[in-house]
Amino acid sequence: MSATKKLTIARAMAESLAQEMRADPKVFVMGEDIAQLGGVFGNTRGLFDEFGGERVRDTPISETAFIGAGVGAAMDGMRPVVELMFVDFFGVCFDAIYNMMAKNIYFSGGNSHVPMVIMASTGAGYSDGGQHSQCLYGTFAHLPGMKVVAPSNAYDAKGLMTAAIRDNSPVIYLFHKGLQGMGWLGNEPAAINQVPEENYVLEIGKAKTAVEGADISIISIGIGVHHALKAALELEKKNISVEVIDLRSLVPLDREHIIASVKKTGRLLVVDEDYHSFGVSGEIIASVTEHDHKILKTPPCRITFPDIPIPFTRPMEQWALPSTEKIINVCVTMMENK
Amino acid sequence: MSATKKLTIARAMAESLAQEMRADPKVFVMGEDIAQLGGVFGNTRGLFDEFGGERVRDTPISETAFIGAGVGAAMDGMRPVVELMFVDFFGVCFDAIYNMMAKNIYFSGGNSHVPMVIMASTGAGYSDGGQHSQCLYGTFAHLPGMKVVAPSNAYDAKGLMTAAIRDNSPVIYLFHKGLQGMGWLGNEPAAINQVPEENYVLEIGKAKTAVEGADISIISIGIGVHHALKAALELEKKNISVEVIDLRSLVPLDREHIIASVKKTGRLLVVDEDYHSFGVSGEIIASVTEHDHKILKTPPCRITFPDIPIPFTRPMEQWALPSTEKIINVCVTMMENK
Amino acid sequence: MLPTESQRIWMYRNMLISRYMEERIETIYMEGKKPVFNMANGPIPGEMHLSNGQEPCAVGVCAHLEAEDIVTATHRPHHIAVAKGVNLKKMMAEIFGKKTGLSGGRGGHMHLFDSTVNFACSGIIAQGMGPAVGAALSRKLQNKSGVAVAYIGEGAANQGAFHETLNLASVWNLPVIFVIEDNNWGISVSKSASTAVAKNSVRAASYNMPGIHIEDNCPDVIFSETKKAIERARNGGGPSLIEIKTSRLAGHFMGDAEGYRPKGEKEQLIKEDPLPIYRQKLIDANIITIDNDSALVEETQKLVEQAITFARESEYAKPEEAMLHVFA
Amino acid sequence: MLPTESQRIWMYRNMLISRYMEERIETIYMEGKKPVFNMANGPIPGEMHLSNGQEPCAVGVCAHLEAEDIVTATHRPHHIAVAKGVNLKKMMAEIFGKKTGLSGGRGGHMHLFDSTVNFACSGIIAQGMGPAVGAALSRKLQNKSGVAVAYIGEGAANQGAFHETLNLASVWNLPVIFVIEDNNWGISVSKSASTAVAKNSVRAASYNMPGIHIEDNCPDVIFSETKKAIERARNGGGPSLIEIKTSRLAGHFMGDAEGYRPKGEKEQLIKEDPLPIYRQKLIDANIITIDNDSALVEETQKLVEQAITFARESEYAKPEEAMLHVFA
Ligand SMILES: Cc1ncc(C[n+]2csc(CCOP(=O)(O)OP(=O)(O)O)c2C)c(N)n1
Ligand SMILES: Cc1ncc(C[n+]2csc(CCOP(=O)(O)OP(=O)(O)O)c2C)c(N)n1
Ligand SMILES: [Mg+2]
Ligand SMILES: [Mg+2]
Repeated sequence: MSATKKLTIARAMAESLAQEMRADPKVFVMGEDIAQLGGVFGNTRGLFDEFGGERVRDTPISETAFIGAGVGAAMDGMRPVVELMFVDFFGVCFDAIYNMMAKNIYFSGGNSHVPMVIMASTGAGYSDGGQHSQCLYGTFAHLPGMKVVAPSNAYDAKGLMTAAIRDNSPVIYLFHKGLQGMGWLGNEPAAINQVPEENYVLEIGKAKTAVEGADISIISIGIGVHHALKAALELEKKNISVEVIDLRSLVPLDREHIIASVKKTGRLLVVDEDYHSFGVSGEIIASVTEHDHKILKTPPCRITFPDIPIPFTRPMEQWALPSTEKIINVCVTMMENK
Repeated sequence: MSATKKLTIARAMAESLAQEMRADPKVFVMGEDIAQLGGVFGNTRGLFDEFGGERVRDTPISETAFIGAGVGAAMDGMRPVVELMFVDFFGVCFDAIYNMMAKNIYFSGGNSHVPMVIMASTGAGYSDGGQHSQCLYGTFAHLPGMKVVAPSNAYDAKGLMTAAIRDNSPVIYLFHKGLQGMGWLGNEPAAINQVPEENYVLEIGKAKTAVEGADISIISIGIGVHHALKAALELEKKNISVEVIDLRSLVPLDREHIIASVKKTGRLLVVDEDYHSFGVSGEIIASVTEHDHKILKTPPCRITFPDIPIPFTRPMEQWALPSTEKIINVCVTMMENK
Repeated sequence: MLPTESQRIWMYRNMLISRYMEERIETIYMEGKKPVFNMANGPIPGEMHLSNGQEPCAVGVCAHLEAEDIVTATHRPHHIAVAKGVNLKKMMAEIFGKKTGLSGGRGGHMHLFDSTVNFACSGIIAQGMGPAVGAALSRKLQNKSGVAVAYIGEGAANQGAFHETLNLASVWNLPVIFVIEDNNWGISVSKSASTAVAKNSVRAASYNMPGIHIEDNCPDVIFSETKKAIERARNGGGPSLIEIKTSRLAGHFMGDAEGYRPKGEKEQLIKEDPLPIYRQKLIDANIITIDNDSALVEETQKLVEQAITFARESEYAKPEEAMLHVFA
Repeated sequence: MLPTESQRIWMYRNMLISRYMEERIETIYMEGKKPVFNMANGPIPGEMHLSNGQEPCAVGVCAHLEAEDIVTATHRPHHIAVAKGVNLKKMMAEIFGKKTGLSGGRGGHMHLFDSTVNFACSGIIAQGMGPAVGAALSRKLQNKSGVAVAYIGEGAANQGAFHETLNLASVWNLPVIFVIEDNNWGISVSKSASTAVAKNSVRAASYNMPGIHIEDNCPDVIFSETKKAIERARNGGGPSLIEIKTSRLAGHFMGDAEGYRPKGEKEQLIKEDPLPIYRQKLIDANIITIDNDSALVEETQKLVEQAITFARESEYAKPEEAMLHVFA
């Protein structure tokens, strides 16, 4: 085992990128403000200085062009890592993503590969308003042909980034702003953890049991995992034993892992910062119940963002977001429900 | 009750449009090939001749511009009906749709309205390949601020179109190519039904029980309703009594109607031509089970399009699509499952 | 044509309001964000894009507009909102996220909607261009007066929406004016690194419309140069593209360390600050005196302070009111 | 510079292949679709966009290209695929949806991918432009030879991707050529109804790149006019925009009643059919004789027939193979 050091997710992402760029000249990075500035969210910091402007390219505000270009470069043998600054911006360039990047392997019958990573920031909580705060997990996960990952801590962030870069299929890499460790977007200390210096791969599509428990399975991803972990500590005091599953990846979705946990606990709670309906939470509940609804002792529950645009003002936004308190309350109610 | 006549969905849509345009000078139509050509799918036929090029406007292939323009016109008091020829094309213009059209009422605190309709064709089955065959129901329904409707027959098509035009909120109107009654895209005779000549409104957000039954609730929308209705006839012969619910609208979703039906039958099958995961089918199953998973006698089931791009070649495409046969088989299995 | 005396005072006055407002927002924004800068904190949370230095673009164009005319602005909207006559109190309350704000706090500083003066802005690059074209179409279809003005930054001129909307406006001959505020920066990326041409005004030729380049960040010049374009639109002559060289005196948003600026740029820009220059110009032209300038400054500051007081003293809406106004 | 004799024969030969292929597809497409026309039926189901009349655009440009060069084409791709050297048998089998097709039938006629000759096409307007720019970037980054050519229709020149990709290609000085096949129609909408300028080539000025307008739907002219642009790209001189006036002899897709065409247009276009004109030109120039023309026609038709036979006789993949190749 190599030496480790404590990193933020931002630094873990940048470290993986740097190591892959050193190892493989085909890896390059492009996006808005990712060169000299090091990325608005810090995840490309240092790359421009080390690798220069050819391999670390600031782009015009032309997402359709540079994401489309990513596809062409990937099909020509390169390994582009392309930043979409906020996932909310996907609307100006989604055709290049969902209809081309995600489908060209299929349309080529597997004869072409599209080894491309799109990294995009997600998440609310700091009053950035309805066009800069979304998660959109469900939107990406619903459409075939892209893998979708979202780390909850630096260790996973590095391993998932390395896996994404080395994957011959397109990967959407969603990082939550509240977990980046940037300070100006708040801090989640638990997201900053020990990261091996050497590069390593986390298999995409494998969930992780973040905490074991007996009474309720909480399934979440990204920042929701931290809400759940905090709730687990509080609930322990109430003698409620919660198991927290960090999905880490939505596509592929580790249904076996989820089902195994719910089989054990008999109770399912999904925590998802994305919009409530027609998204992640519905899929997870459906996946469990279509397997066997009788493994459930109580109806499945979900804590999500309601089906409203994300309000700017703090009281409304905080009210609408999933939180540790909401999780505690729902878990208590679930246990009362006999 | 006014006189009725038998119409295709295409003609029912055009009739509603014509009547609303006669009644309200603020209604106008724009999109590609919707003027002289009458729409690739026939749903604007006759409008150009009656109302002329000012109110029935062919556009350049500039979806971002003309959908954005629709939003501006709607906020300025007009009632634009904008065609996106194939729903698959949403990727080039989704920002204008999901981040602006759908959110401007909210961002204005309700002080502005966005009375705008986007109509788009959906659906596979005639080998049009992976960029011209999608349904994307879940994609639109997942994101807040837009109503989403999809008629299964001409009567509903007219009433939903009229409702959509008169609504002060944006409505996505999805019509399935296989139901348009255009001949060159096949025909579904049951979609062609009696339509009152006078205009009328179908409330958006109300599902309909298309056929009553006792054993299994099949929840579907658009063309899936017809697969289900045909299956119901066959299943009757096997003494399986199927209830078919035509959702008609995904946003708002008529959860009460769904739950009431499943309470009665104790069995739930969702039929959805959209992609399997993170979409409509998951949401419906979750909505029922989170209400009370114990109303189910057997695990909920779904018949959907698998999580793959839509293949061109007929054998693969037909194999992947929901069908009457698949419904029959699943229903038989559900009844065997005690 | 030069602006009249009262137009020049109007422009100066609105520049004063806008600038003072930005300065006050700058200070208030930092409340609760020291010693640790966390965007989530303080009475004004979230991103904050200040418009200091760009006021001439706002007043020079909006001086030609009435309330009925439509303006769509960007993520950097305050100066334009002020010049378009958006209610200051409601605007400030919105920036604070209060119930009395333009949308009760649902929008925030990037989403200021005031239908009484036909103003809107948004957070996605070039997003306002389509609605401006659509509003212009609406007026044409209704045979109603009014022109639409879409503001964008020079960075936005490389977004696809730019191309599509200019073409559409031209093909349909609509009363819309596209105004590029060229402050040379899109966050940290300079215009020359992102744009294939030195002047975006040349791109007008792609749409068969006039392209006007304004080199001077001066209200008078902007006023004069844009007058024709707006009159042209009003008279059914169709759209125009106007590009104004201006300067972003602040960072892209608050918290921006601005390390990407070449050495000396900031100092140079501050030297060229259009506000004191315009003040001096008006004094030199005997349009204002030092005395009535002080009075004007005082009066406009008072207006802003009143708006701030209004915003501070207003309540937040109830959190659960978040559920309201999703649909009409 | 004029093409050499062998280049002219190469162009003519590929035009013959392409045209005959389209004619055969036209016939086969209708199998199973009479008396009732239903797209879903017959050996070739789905939409079918024929390229008759546009062959000069394909051969005139592709005559300059090698297998290593990249081409992205549109929903109307056959003539370009032929000229780029896509394997005819595999292409035809793909159009029939057979296991032996380029992608085993997953793509169909709008999604022909042949990585051995770096050819791809797609069904969304202007979608291929980004990948062409990216492939050009890839070559630059790898210091590898090869230019990229993105084909689009004149209707696509109003799509945002056009603007963004031309700008990006220019800013990064990439070896890519954008070719507009201007057949005057985007389905039923004429160029003048959709485009603010008479010539899309003028739009090159917005991107600081050469804009070349070619009035003549003739392989020789296209060859000569495009040569410089391609050499320029190969030598590191950056991108160019080329616009070629051409003609769509068929409907937009099969089944199109073409009621939107002005009276007499179709007849006129058929009179100007570039294939017999080029044949005559080559005969007049003593490059081919009537005799070896017949031989050429026969030989190329045989090639196409072999491809058709191959396609017909090939099996469909197993339906459940639909699940394969979603990921690499
Ligand atoms: C489509 C889209 N891409 C990226 C962004 C992120 N972003 C916000 S402001 C900005 C720079 C804009 O530059 P410019 O248009 O020149 O306006 P300025 O900030 O200089 O006023 C960027 C890239 C966005 N909001 N929308
Ligand atoms: C983004 C998008 N919008 C609309 C369409 C539908 N469509 C297919 S071909 C076509 C016309 C294209 O015209 P042009 O670019 O001139 O190409 P041509 O058909 O003449 O070869 C349209 C509108 C599409 N495929 N993609
Ligand atoms: Mg700028
Ligand atoms: Mg064309």
